[in-house]
Amino acid sequence: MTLLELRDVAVTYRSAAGDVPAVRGVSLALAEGEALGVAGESGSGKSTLAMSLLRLLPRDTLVSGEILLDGEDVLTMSWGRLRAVRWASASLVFQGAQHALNPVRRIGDQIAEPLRVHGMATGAAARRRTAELLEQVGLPAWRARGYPHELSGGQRQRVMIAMALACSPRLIVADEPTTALDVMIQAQVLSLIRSLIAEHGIGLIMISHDLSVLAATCDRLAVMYAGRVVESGPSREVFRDARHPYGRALAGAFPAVGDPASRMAPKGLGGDPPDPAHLPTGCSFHPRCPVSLVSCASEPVELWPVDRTEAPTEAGRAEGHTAACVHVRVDREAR
Amino acid sequence: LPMAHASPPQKKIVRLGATQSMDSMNPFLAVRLISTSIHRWMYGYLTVPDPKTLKPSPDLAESWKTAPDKLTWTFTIRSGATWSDGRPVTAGDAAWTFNKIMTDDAAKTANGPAVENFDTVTAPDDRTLVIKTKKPQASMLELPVPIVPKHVWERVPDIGTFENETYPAVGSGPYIAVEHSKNNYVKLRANPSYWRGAPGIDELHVIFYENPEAANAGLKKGDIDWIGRLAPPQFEALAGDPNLVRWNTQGRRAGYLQLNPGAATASGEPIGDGHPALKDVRVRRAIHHAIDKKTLVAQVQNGLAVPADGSIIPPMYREFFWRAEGDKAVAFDPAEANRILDEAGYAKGSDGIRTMPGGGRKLEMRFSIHTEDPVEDKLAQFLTGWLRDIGIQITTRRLDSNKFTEETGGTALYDIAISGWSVNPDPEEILATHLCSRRPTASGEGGGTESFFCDDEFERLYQEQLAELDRPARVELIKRMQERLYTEAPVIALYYPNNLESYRKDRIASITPIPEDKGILYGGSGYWPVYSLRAVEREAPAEDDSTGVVWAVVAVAAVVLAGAGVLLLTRRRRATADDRE
Amino acid sequence: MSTPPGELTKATLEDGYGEGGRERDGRGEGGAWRSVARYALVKLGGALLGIGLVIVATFFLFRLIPGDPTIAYTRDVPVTPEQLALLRRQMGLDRPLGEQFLDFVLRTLRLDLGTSYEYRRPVAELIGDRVGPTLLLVGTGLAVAVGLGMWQGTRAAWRHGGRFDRFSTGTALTLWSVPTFWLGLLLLMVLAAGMGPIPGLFPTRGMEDVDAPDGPLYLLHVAHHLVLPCLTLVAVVYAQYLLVMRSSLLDEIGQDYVTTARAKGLRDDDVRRRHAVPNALLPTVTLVFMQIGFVVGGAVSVEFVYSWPGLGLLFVEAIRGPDYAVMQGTFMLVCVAVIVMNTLADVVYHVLDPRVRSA
Amino acid sequence: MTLLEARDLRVEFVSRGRRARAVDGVNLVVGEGEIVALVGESGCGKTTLARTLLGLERPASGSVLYGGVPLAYSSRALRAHRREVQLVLQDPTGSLNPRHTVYEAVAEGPRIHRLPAEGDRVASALSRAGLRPPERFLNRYPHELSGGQRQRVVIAGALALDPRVLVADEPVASLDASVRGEILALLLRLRDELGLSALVVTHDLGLAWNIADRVAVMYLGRIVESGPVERILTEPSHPYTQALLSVLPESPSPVVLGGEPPDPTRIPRGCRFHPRCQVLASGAAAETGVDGLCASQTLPVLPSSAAAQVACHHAEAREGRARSETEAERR
Amino acid sequence: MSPNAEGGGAGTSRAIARTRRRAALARFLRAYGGNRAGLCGAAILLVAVLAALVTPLVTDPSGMDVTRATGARMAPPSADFPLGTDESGRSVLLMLLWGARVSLLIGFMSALLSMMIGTGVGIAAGHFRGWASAVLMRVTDWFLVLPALVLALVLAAVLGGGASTIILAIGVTSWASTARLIRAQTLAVEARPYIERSRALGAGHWHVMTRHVLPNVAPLVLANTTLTVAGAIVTESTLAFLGAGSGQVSWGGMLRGSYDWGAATSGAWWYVLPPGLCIILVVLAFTLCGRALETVLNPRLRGAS
Ligand SMILES: Nc1ncnc2c1ncn2[C@@H]1O[C@H](COP(=O)(O)OP(=O)(O)OP(=O)(O)O)[C@@H](O)[C@H]1O
Ligand SMILES: Nc1ncnc2c1ncn2[C@@H]1O[C@H](COP(=O)(O)OP(=O)(O)OP(=O)(O)O)[C@@H](O)[C@H]1O
Ligand SMILES: [Mg+2]
Ligand SMILES: [Mg+2]
Repeated sequence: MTLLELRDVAVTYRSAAGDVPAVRGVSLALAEGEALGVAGESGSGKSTLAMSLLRLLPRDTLVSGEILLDGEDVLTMSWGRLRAVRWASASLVFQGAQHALNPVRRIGDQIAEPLRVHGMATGAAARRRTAELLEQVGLPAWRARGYPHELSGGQRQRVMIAMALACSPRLIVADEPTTALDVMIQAQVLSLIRSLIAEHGIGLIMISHDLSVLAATCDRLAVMYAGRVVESGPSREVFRDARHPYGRALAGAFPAVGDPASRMAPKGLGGDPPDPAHLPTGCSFHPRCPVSLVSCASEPVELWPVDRTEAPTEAGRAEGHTAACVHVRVDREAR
Repeated sequence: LPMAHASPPQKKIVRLGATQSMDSMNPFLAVRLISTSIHRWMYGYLTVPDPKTLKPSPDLAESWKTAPDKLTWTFTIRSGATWSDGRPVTAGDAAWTFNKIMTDDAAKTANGPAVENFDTVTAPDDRTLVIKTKKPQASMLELPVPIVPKHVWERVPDIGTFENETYPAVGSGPYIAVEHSKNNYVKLRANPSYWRGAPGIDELHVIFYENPEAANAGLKKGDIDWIGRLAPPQFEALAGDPNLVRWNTQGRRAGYLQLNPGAATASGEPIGDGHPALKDVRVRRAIHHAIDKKTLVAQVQNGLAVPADGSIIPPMYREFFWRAEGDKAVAFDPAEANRILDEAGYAKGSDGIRTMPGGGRKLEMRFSIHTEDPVEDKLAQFLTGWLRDIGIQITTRRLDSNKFTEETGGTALYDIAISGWSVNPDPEEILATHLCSRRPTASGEGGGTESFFCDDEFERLYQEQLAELDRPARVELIKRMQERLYTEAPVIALYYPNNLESYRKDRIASITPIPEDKGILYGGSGYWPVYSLRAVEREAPAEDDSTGVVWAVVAVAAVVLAGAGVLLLTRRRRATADDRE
Repeated sequence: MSTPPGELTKATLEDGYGEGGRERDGRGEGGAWRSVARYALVKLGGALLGIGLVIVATFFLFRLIPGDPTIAYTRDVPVTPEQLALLRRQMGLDRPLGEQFLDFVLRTLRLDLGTSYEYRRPVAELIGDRVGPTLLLVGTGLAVAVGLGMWQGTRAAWRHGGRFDRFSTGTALTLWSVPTFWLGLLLLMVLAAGMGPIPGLFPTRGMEDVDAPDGPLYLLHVAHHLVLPCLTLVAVVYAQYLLVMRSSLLDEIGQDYVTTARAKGLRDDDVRRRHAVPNALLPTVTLVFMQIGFVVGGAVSVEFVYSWPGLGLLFVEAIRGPDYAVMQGTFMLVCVAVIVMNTLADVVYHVLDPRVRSA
Repeated sequence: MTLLEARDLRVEFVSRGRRARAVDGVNLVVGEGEIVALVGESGCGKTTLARTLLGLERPASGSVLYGGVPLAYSSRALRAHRREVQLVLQDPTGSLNPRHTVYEAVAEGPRIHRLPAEGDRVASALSRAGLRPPERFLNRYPHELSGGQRQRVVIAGALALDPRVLVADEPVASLDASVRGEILALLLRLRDELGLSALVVTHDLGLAWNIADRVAVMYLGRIVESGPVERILTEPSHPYTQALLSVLPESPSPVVLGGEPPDPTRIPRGCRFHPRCQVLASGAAAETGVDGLCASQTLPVLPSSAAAQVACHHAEAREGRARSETEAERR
Repeated sequence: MSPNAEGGGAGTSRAIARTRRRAALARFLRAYGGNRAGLCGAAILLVAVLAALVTPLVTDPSGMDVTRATGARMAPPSADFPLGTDESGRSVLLMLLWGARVSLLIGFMSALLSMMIGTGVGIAAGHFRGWASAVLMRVTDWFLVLPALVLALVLAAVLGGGASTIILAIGVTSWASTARLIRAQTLAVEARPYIERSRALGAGHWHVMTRHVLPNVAPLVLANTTLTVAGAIVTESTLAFLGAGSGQVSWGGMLRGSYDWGAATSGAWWYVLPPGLCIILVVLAFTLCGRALETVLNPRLRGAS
């Protein structure tokens, strides 16, 4: 059953320098208990997308399309309903846990706060639940009395996860939950997330710029470039056999240690990331694309199924592997 | 409001505004005019100036006589005078008071000099006071010493730290101090057992204002009934109010400039750094010619003064006043001033500034005034303009009063300085400030010279008048001294400021000045004006205190209402906040 | 440890490592309180140093005045050179400067601030008389200004750029630009003296009148007198608090934890009250206290205009005198009071903010 | 030939009243034309070591040698040293003064050292760093450049002084994955074209695999294992290296070490890794009989040798046993 | 334009610096132009400064000379005296114009002094470590909390009257907050990796302070100085009112004059209101400019609003 469905979501920031189209028509779907990874370089609109899910963007931002959470459109909900949905149905884990926790309030209070707000537990019950949550993420219950600054980065990130779990939401959105963390701590947090997802059957959207991390955690991957999804599909497939040149470059940036092919041969992608306010025409990746065609500068692209057998279903919601590159279409048509 | 308006006789209250506050309630320590005035009203003195003639008249001393050696004075203390606690006033009280000042250094603070010359003070019996002096003392009948009750004050362990703040204070004057809120007010009540009979009002409140503008506003509004000692602008600002009487009479004061005539110490060593040109009497006279005293009066004193056509004794003292007449009078005449200076060889340079004869130092002089005195500031502006016209460049130096006193009286670091003096009925002291002997010692101390003047002729006249017992002859001598000062010009009298006061006629029915003819109300010597005060009878109860309270209640209510409104507003907002973010 | 000074930018490290990024070991509150105590001691040391500095500065500042204190002291009173010499000896002016300084310090520590030239009374006593009214004025003024400023600042920041923001910030800035004494005089002229159709609603002077009522009515009486001085003071100083609170809250609004709070489904008001404001408040407190000096400055003008019998008035009188002993005493007292207040505020802030409490 | 060498280097800080031994006995050499990777988890002292090599930090003991000559800490000697050894920092955005143009950023070094022909130097440094043609970039501001370009400008700034050694502290950690390869390729090319040696500090083992000749694994201020990349990253001997490798995303059986990053103010007795050692915990160490040693006997500082070496009781014991076994077999 | 890199060092760098400066200025002006309050403030200031500069050219200083005053005393506004006259019959308008010179001069000079002390101390305290910085900060904190007005009054009283005394008194008492701010900014700048890079390139203290720290704090200094001028003008008027004036005709001095000569009680509003309004207007203008500069130049604030 579909837990979350995005239909042609577009987000445009209003700024003094002009409009910034940060997300430009993203369609995605997430089934219950599924883990979706969203990858992409800095500025490609990943966080914007995550924030739009709960309508947390600045007031004057333009959001269009549909964001269906359990079939209900988040964008048209009343504020009251939205507040009820927030955290109870979907919760967020931010990138910088040191800033996402209120520094002057006790950890326990912060974890219990959504419980109180949503009327799920108060008083002793809330305290019990807090202790339980802390233990779930591997922290001793007495930490509830502490303050965020008394914790290390990894511990704080775990507090954030505990907080996200508080109302037993069906969807958790984790925006770069491990980026600021050390290798070893990163491994700890990732394994925690993995086990929690598996145990509770929660839907997960995980955002990262590290494709290898996503590949190891998520069932499916979506690669974003300049506000669009340019490739999506089962994670193994996208990671090992990306069809979009950008996806390929991203995957190639993480060498497998021990693989002689990558020894003394770092792979990378030339050129500059695009400025969202001044995007190239046609396929917005074409100026950096090693295999671009002349037509790429003008012809629009859309997500085409990579699997030749599969019919070109509605873009993005295909179960299979799709990529927004003319070569994919050309290959298909060549068959 | 629970303000019981008892109908029986309304208290007669007069409220006096003062732009000074009490420095001390202890008469041994207090020096401010306000304090000495209030003490005048609280305590009896041996003598008091007569309200008509200003000559000494009996107060606590009924009568007195001097021994032929002029060293022994015997006063007879009034019988029937009592302290406000009922005990009789005795010669012992007076003797104790004087002896205290003579023997206790702390008690000398206010009136030490008055008893400096005393040898012994004794009270052979309750009515007889005998004072023996070391040298003859003419001012014996003007001792500014309040007599305090021995039975109260002998219990005071340390006069220097005693505040005298127990009320009602025990005194023998027309009023009894019953309350003092520091820096706010002093409340005085009529003394029913005063030997002359109780004053005509019930209470006299003295209310302190720091801000003269506020005091004026208070008078207009009726917060106070009377202000003594107004500055000319304040006096002017009160014009046009039908409820006010503006009291404008001749004053005791003369305002003058002192010109450094080549300062020297008492022993004749030159000191200071006065401009050499000022040693030349011609330059001093030229400066005198350059000053337009009429304009000065109009501009600086708002016309509320008399231009000085004489010297340092104001015309209020008709007997001693000397007026320059005929060709002796120095008129405002810049051309004449320029002529004198040209003739004397002070040539004008290209910049219009003169130099000393034969070149050299320019006539650039300092004008020393007090900081924070708008009148002197303005005066300096005028002087600068006029003297520039005769080729003398003036820069103004503002000095705090310590430095001013030091530099113009001790170390002589001045060229021209502002000065002024209130003159007592007997002008001897004011003339003495121009004697050679008043010049400081080599270390710049002592003295009390007003000009560093040292003139044989003046000196001779002074000695003569000391010995002259014939009054008209003495008056003549004193006039000649003034003439000498006028022509030699170590000081140039500018104007004689008027005494400016105002009171509400809807509150004060009558008040007798001192002297009775066109005299002073507040600040004159003696207690006559406040003793003679009569308040307007009012039928309506004094509403003032309760109106204040009413307004306060209104203010508080308004604040509470506003608070409630704000609270309500936030409530309302909260209700609608559901659809906002 | 043994890095040569200046050879590295420790600031980098301080910033990188100071921000509580590392694991903390003291888990009990005991450690935290010990740290508070240590901090308080350090601050106390700082305050003592500051007070010491005030004393030293006062001594030299007032010794710098050319002129002889004895002459100042005996102004208006004719004295003989012998008396002056005696006085000089009494005042200790004939001794070496170091000895005089030591004596000054000792006397100051005994709260012996000398004798007023003008009042002939111990300065400490004079000050004692004046402290109450000033505390009343400054205290009330500060409370109102802080309350009003913070409330408006919060509103303004929460909807920054909005009408309320523009209006209140504009008003506050304009009032801040008004010279205190001028505003005081205008208010006095209009609201106390009465002008045209406006009656004089408030007293023209002081803290109380003769025959002030007793009991609770006395409070009303004083409050009535307090309205205008307080209004003047508040009008001029509250802008500071508004601006500080506003910018402090603006800083917080952009923080992730505020977004988190919103994501949790909190109402807008709760996000502000429970999350943003408490964080913004803490740094504001320090700034609020730092501004006390400013308020005291304002109080000097206000007291002068309204003849409010407080320290400021005493100070202005002393300057006009000049009564150096009083000037010196008042100056020292005000400085010391401000330093003490600031230190207290620092320590309180330290106790309140868990971030710094255990750092 | 060795260019830059750390000899028994120790660096200490006082932090919160305690002595933190950030670098606690390190021997390390960077040879001519060699790229050495220094890896380890956060807080193990990598950056401190790098800074000390540039003379930005003064060692508590031991010395930094350049060309065999110990570094003196006079400002003249330091400045001379910093012409030869250059630093590239992790955050290219922060490393550039936002108010300086590219030209000024690159010309800063030559200006400080008063080198002639500044303009030419800048241009050639930029083109060597891959910003071609240089004129296009000269008067741009950092904010007008992409992250990769910024890092190239930083590298160009170092190159403008013609250094012999580049010390790069996490040079690609803050760059987008797609750009990362380009910068690494640049480092490799500089080595090939200019013979530039490099010490690359990183926590990313993939990076070491990508470009380094040798790798040194650091733990709590010490190098615990070092040697050629192929050897160390494929057959790690130290349990810590093994754990680091095992948590790479693709690895089949991650060994997630418990606990938090180690604290240099509290260095454990014995082997400094033993409280977190998975080998000790699993009982494998007990099998080799070194479990007692692990907790008590301090390991010697590894010498600066190019060959593979490890500081671990268990590894030594196993190796020893293996050796004795082979010896026994041979016998 | 694309300067030729091969064309030799000095010329190129100068050319680059020029274009860079021009571009930065244009960017700054554009950003500042977007700030309405700031523009308003700048306009008022422009008028005030122009008036102050032009006054001696178009009016005669003898109008300030009481002996040459032509008007009646405290005359209400008329054709000859658009803002009436003062107690000596001088034109209030003329006094306002001449007073602007003194008020602005004292404001600027004392702000300049304050800024120089503050910047120097701030940068030094931020750049150097150890006891020197600690001592500097203690002294700064001390000056920061002390009631500046009280201290300035004492200084003015002790040092005696005169414009330079007032400038000194205000300057010496108002630098502390600048120093605090500059120190914080210096610390922030010094924490930036480019300082580390600069050191690694061999830079010494002087280079770091002048090439990196100073240009980075300069905008803040500018904004802060603007605010300090505002404070200084108010302080000057307060000092003048409380009796520590410079003795020249300034706005504060005029207010004192109107008070001394009872203008308010005698209803001479034309003498009481204009100087006060001028002070408010100019102080507000400086404040608005300062705040606008701060928003435009300080990225942290830019992000917030
Ligand atoms: N409030 C805003 N106003 C204007 N533009 C914005 C705003 N927030 C983000 N942007 C722009 O929108 C684009 C997408 O930003 P977003 O934060 O979603 O990227 P991201 O993929 O999460 O990047 P990163 O990996 O760096 O977190 C960027 O170009 C950014 O500059
Ligand atoms: N200036 C300093 N003062 C106090 N402690 C310091 C200082 N610099 C570094 N340290 C400590 O030294 C240890 C090593 O720090 P270093 O920065 O070298 O680690 P790192 O390996 O570079 O870590 P990362 O991967 O997080 O950059 C840390 O524990 C740190 O707390
Ligand atoms: Mg993001
Ligand atoms: Mg590091």
